[in-house]
Amino acid sequence: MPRLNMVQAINMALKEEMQRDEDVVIIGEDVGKDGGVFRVTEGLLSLYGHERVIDTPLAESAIVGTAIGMGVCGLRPVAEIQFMGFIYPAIDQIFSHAARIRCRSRGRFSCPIVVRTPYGAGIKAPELHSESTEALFCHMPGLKVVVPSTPYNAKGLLISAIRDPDPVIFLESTRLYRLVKEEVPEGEYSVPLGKARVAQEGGGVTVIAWGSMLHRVLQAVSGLDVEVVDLMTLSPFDEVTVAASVRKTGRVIIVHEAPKTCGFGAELSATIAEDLMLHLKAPIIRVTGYDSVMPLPKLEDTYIPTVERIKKAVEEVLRY
Amino acid sequence: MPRLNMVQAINMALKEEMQRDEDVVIIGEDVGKDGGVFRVTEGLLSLYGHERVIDTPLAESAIVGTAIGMGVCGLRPVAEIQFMGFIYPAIDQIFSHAARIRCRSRGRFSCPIVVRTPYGAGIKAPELHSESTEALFCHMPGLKVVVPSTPYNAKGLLISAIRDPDPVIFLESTRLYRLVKEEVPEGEYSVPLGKARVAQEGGGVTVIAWGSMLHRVLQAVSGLDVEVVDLMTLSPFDEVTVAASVRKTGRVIIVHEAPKTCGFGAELSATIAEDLMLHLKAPIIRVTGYDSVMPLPKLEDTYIPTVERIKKAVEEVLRY
Amino acid sequence: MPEKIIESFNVKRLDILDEQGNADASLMPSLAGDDIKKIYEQFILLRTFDARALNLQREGRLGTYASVLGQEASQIGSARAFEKSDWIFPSFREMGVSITMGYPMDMLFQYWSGDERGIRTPDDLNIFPVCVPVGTQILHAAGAGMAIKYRKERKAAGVYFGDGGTSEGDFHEGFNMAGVFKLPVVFICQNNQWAISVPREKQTASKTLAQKAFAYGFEGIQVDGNDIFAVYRATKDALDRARNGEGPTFIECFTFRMSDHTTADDSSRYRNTEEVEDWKQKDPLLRLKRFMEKQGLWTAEFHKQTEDRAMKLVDEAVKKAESVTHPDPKDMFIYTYEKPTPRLIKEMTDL
Amino acid sequence: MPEKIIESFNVKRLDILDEQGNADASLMPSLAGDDIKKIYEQFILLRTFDARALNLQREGRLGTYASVLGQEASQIGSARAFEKSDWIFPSFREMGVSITMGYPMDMLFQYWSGDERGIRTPDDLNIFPVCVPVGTQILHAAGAGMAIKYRKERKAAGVYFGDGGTSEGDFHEGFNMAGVFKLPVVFICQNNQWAISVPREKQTASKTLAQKAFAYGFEGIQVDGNDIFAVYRATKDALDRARNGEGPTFIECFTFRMSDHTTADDSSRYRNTEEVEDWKQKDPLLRLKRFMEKQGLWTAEFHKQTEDRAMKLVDEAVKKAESVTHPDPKDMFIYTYEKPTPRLIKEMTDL
Ligand SMILES: Cc1ncc(C[n+]2csc(CCOP(=O)(O)OP(=O)(O)O)c2C)c(N)n1
Ligand SMILES: Cc1ncc(C[n+]2csc(CCOP(=O)(O)OP(=O)(O)O)c2C)c(N)n1
Ligand SMILES: [Mg+2]
Ligand SMILES: [Mg+2]
Repeated sequence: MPRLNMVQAINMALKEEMQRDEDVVIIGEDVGKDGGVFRVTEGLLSLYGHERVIDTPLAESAIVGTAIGMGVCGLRPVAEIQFMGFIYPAIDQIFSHAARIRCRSRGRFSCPIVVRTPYGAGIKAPELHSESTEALFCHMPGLKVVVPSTPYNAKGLLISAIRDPDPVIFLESTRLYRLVKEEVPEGEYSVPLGKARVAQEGGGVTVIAWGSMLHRVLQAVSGLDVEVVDLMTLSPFDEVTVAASVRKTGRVIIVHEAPKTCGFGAELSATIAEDLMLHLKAPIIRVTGYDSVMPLPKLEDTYIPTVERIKKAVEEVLRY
Repeated sequence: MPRLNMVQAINMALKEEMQRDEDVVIIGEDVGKDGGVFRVTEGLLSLYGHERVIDTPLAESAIVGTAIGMGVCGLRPVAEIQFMGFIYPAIDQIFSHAARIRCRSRGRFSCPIVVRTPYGAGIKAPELHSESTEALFCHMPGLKVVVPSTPYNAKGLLISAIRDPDPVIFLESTRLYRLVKEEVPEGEYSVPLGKARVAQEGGGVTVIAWGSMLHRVLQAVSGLDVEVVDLMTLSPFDEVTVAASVRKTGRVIIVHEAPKTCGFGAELSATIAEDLMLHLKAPIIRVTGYDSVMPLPKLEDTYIPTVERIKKAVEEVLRY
Repeated sequence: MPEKIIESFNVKRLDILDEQGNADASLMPSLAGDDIKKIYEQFILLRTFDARALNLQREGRLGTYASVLGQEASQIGSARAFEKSDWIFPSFREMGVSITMGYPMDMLFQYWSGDERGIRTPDDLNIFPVCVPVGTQILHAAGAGMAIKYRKERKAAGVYFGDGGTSEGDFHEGFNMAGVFKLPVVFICQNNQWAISVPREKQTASKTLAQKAFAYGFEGIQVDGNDIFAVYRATKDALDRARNGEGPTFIECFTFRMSDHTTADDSSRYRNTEEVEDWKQKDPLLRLKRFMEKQGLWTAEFHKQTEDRAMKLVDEAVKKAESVTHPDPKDMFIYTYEKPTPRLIKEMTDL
Repeated sequence: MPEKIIESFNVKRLDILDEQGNADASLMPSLAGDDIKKIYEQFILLRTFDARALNLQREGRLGTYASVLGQEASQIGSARAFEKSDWIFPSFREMGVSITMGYPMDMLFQYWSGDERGIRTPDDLNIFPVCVPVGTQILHAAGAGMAIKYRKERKAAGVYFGDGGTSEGDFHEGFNMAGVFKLPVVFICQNNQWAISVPREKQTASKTLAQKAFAYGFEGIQVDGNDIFAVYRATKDALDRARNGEGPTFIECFTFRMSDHTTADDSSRYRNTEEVEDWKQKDPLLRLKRFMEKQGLWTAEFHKQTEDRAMKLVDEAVKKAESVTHPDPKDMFIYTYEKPTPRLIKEMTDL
């Protein structure tokens, strides 16, 4: 079985899905000859041609809005936004249309599109190349939000996302793209949307994370009696797996790189406290990016939750 | 002292601030001759002329982006987005620029703009005329978010917002525009940003709300030993006033009309549980809009939190 | 090496039927007498529907409504040129387009009364639901054009928007996509001179809207939007080109909004009655009637029958719309995703 | 009433200095010999800066960097036409504009090494910070134009963007604002033929970019962007009009990006070396040199002195940039708002 990094695993998912279903098409900036700025779509143009691997003009609302039109007409577009910081001009199309078409048309039309975009800090990129605003999309009914943290899951989740009848925002950590390799089977398999996984079993504390922070958490708690939940899908999130772990440990830490205020950690924390307060032995702690503008590279490492901050949080909840 | 509704109070704030400072200008769709679709800017054109009350083409990103340019050059633009559902095309300008210009330029430039927009359900308007996505803006560092609930506070907060050196999103409940009247003094006074107020004192339960839901809460708990906190500013929110009330009551309900998941209630709930868990006698309950697309008028009343749902929540937290 | 001219453009305008009912035979599209009578019937039906909607709104039996009055030739003329299998992307003011293409009037009433079930397009039509955010639907038409092209279908996409809609970023991005990929899309702008209170001259400084197409490398044409033959012909020609792989066309229908913007608006605040009176002379129905009279196609009796039939159809539609059950609150939950999420299922128990 | 032409446009192109260094005297802007030598010095300085930045990046001493190579005439030529008091809105590739206007080079190095302190524009300049989201700065220029107009100042706003930038919705909305309000804005597009891997022909189907201005009711002109006299003249003329209340102008500088898109890009993946070789013939510095030779303004010694001086200035700038302290993490908190919020103050204690 090939050992692949996340770029290769996602590329494989795209290639296989395009092979399986000719309604699957790719649309975005520089996705063709250039193979995408991270090479995620590399080789797809020569396999499937310009009609299915569509280089667009530089216009994000157009990428998503056109994908919506294609999706409604029965295609399965996988749109790429070059960096998450450039998804904002497309938010109107995502919120006002992709998310609502099924509801608005009482099911006559649906919008089976995937919007893939690299997210997060860690590669010392310019401004707006390190956004992690997943929470915005989780607040909008009608959307699904997926954030894989390993190559195997990235492939499986992307296959599920492409086949899903509803619009999916699919976030790929730039930091993870080439950081981790693991065995990724060729051919069809899928990891279901809406299910979390336990990335490390443990009994003393539950740490919940997703995407790039998952690895930092694993690093911080390695050797400790800590259970690590990899959320994988944020919307809808897997309340069952989360609850099971919290019931077991009674102590919860949530880690994300987005600013704390109104980050997805707030939702997790609120839900857990609402449903499971009597199981909690300590206050839930959020270890997150700060409520300040994401800095340029020189201060990037100060901004993102560090291994130390995570460790300190573990110590803190264990103090109760 | 004149008894004014919220439209009149906001109009008075604009008129007086324009009188005081000729850098204050208004920009938006139909804000001139038409006086705005809710008549909030009525009469300002004839007082201050086309150069200060600027009817724009139909383009929201332009309204905000132009306001940003004006603001950076030293004016104090008050931009109007006709309905909150139409702010999405301007989100890129708000997030990528208004919120970050001070930080990016290390204080050389700032962006002292106000973006006013009617929000929320309750007037049986068409689709996208009832959005309440305040939480999105609270997640973005660099922005302030204000939601007044009474005419007096609307005027005072708007004056503060206009004078504030940072960008402020100012949300005006369509349902409240003409619902409540109260005495509003002419002339200068201001209600500070970042401060909540206790709208009803009580000891058994704390209910936190803002904007239009405040009134529904007051209706639901009238006569009960419930403290009602009107948040007024959501970002940054007044953690001191909230904490004081929670310490007193130990029971918290948060009410908002936005969908529950990742609504601002999540942040409040998470913060309170983080800081004050040992004071809590019951789980925090969020009474909110549903995680579904806001329906058209026929189902509107089913969607927004009702007096009954709020009452039920009060009973529930008192059961602990 | 002086300054040299490297590109030139001409913006054309098409007029066929004048205010007195004279048609330019050399430009007249081929329409049999019966076709023309059918068009007249659709005109009357639309006026009847529109007037009834305004009445119902006044009586509190309908929500906010956006009248079509004055724009009927632009809507009926263009809609008749499409096939049922084409994809149509309306804004919120295209009742004339929908009715012409066979959309049930009772569902339109239902929609405007605030019930989503009214915009569940019947299966034999590809009309997209009413689009509220101005201009955004233009991109969906580009997407439909992409899908049509990809599948090599002989279809086209048609998209409607107003003069105000030309100012939104999505107009630009959609036009550019259509130009770059030579998409089978017909862009139809009803320039009704107003975007709520903003007059056309303040919407953009370009002399025509049609000329905006040249920025994207395809043709734009202005037609008299109150001249049903000109609108029909321009749309038909554009559709032929689209189906033949010759790419998109932009049609500016020069017309006028005779009513308030919607029932929530009061246009006397911002425009003169003279302007409205002037445009009454250009009424699209009046000139069709004059033309038909000249051709011997119009009689008082034909008119009476047409009107009676329209009244009956509209009455029936109102009755049907008002007899539907209240929508089931469950609908709120079950249409958000294909399958409701666990959280939605939990929330549903509130009902 | 046949189809009639109701509006016509011509797109003009301005060339002054050809590849052999011959200038069209009838079009030549008035520039003294010393001015021209100064321009040459700026050219050399910019090339030196740019080459050094690429080197530093390769050595890991700078982050991702976007080279200006090939576009110097467009940047220096236009920047020289502005006054220090004008408002300038660059994209991310305008090092030539900044340096020409007097922006300290050490701060540019600092910025590209990932330190915000490098884009705190000095107080004597009104250059807006580098704008990363393509096209968005166009609206800020419209806003600056509004402010200038409101205050009746004799200033203008200038905004820079690329061919790719013309596709964004904000381009459209900004141009439309400028047209409607007749704003004192000069829009400068460096059409360098590529937006990362997307060639100009796939960016838009219009033959020129200049013609896009007609959609907004003002003039667009294409100039040879490798011809510093043409760029300077077109910008100067546009600025005169802007200051005289005659509204905006769009200038398309037809040029070429000789390097990769940025140091993170590999342009050999998507474009031929022939294309790059062809454009070498059109090098903007070479033709200026040829012109100066013909005028007796260029000597090997002058060139040597210029180069030495540039090297020295760039060396100093690098040294200065690399000797600054690491930015204080507190900056992250104190510049988010004018006063840090209570939450930020709490978070700051983490440091
Ligand atoms: C994005 C957006 N902004 C604002 C509105 C509010 N609005 C509804 S219709 C309208 C004017 C539309 O004018 P035009 O495009 O000319 O169409 P018309 O109403 O004349 O048919 C406005 C501003 C909206 N629906 N969508
Ligand atoms: C809104 C947005 N989308 C995508 C990007 C990524 N990106 C950076 S530069 C660029 C191409 C820009 O091309 P052009 O406008 O021609 O300028 P040039 O790079 O040629 O100077 C792209 C796609 C971005 N910075 N902003
Ligand atoms: Mg209109
Ligand atoms: Mg370019």
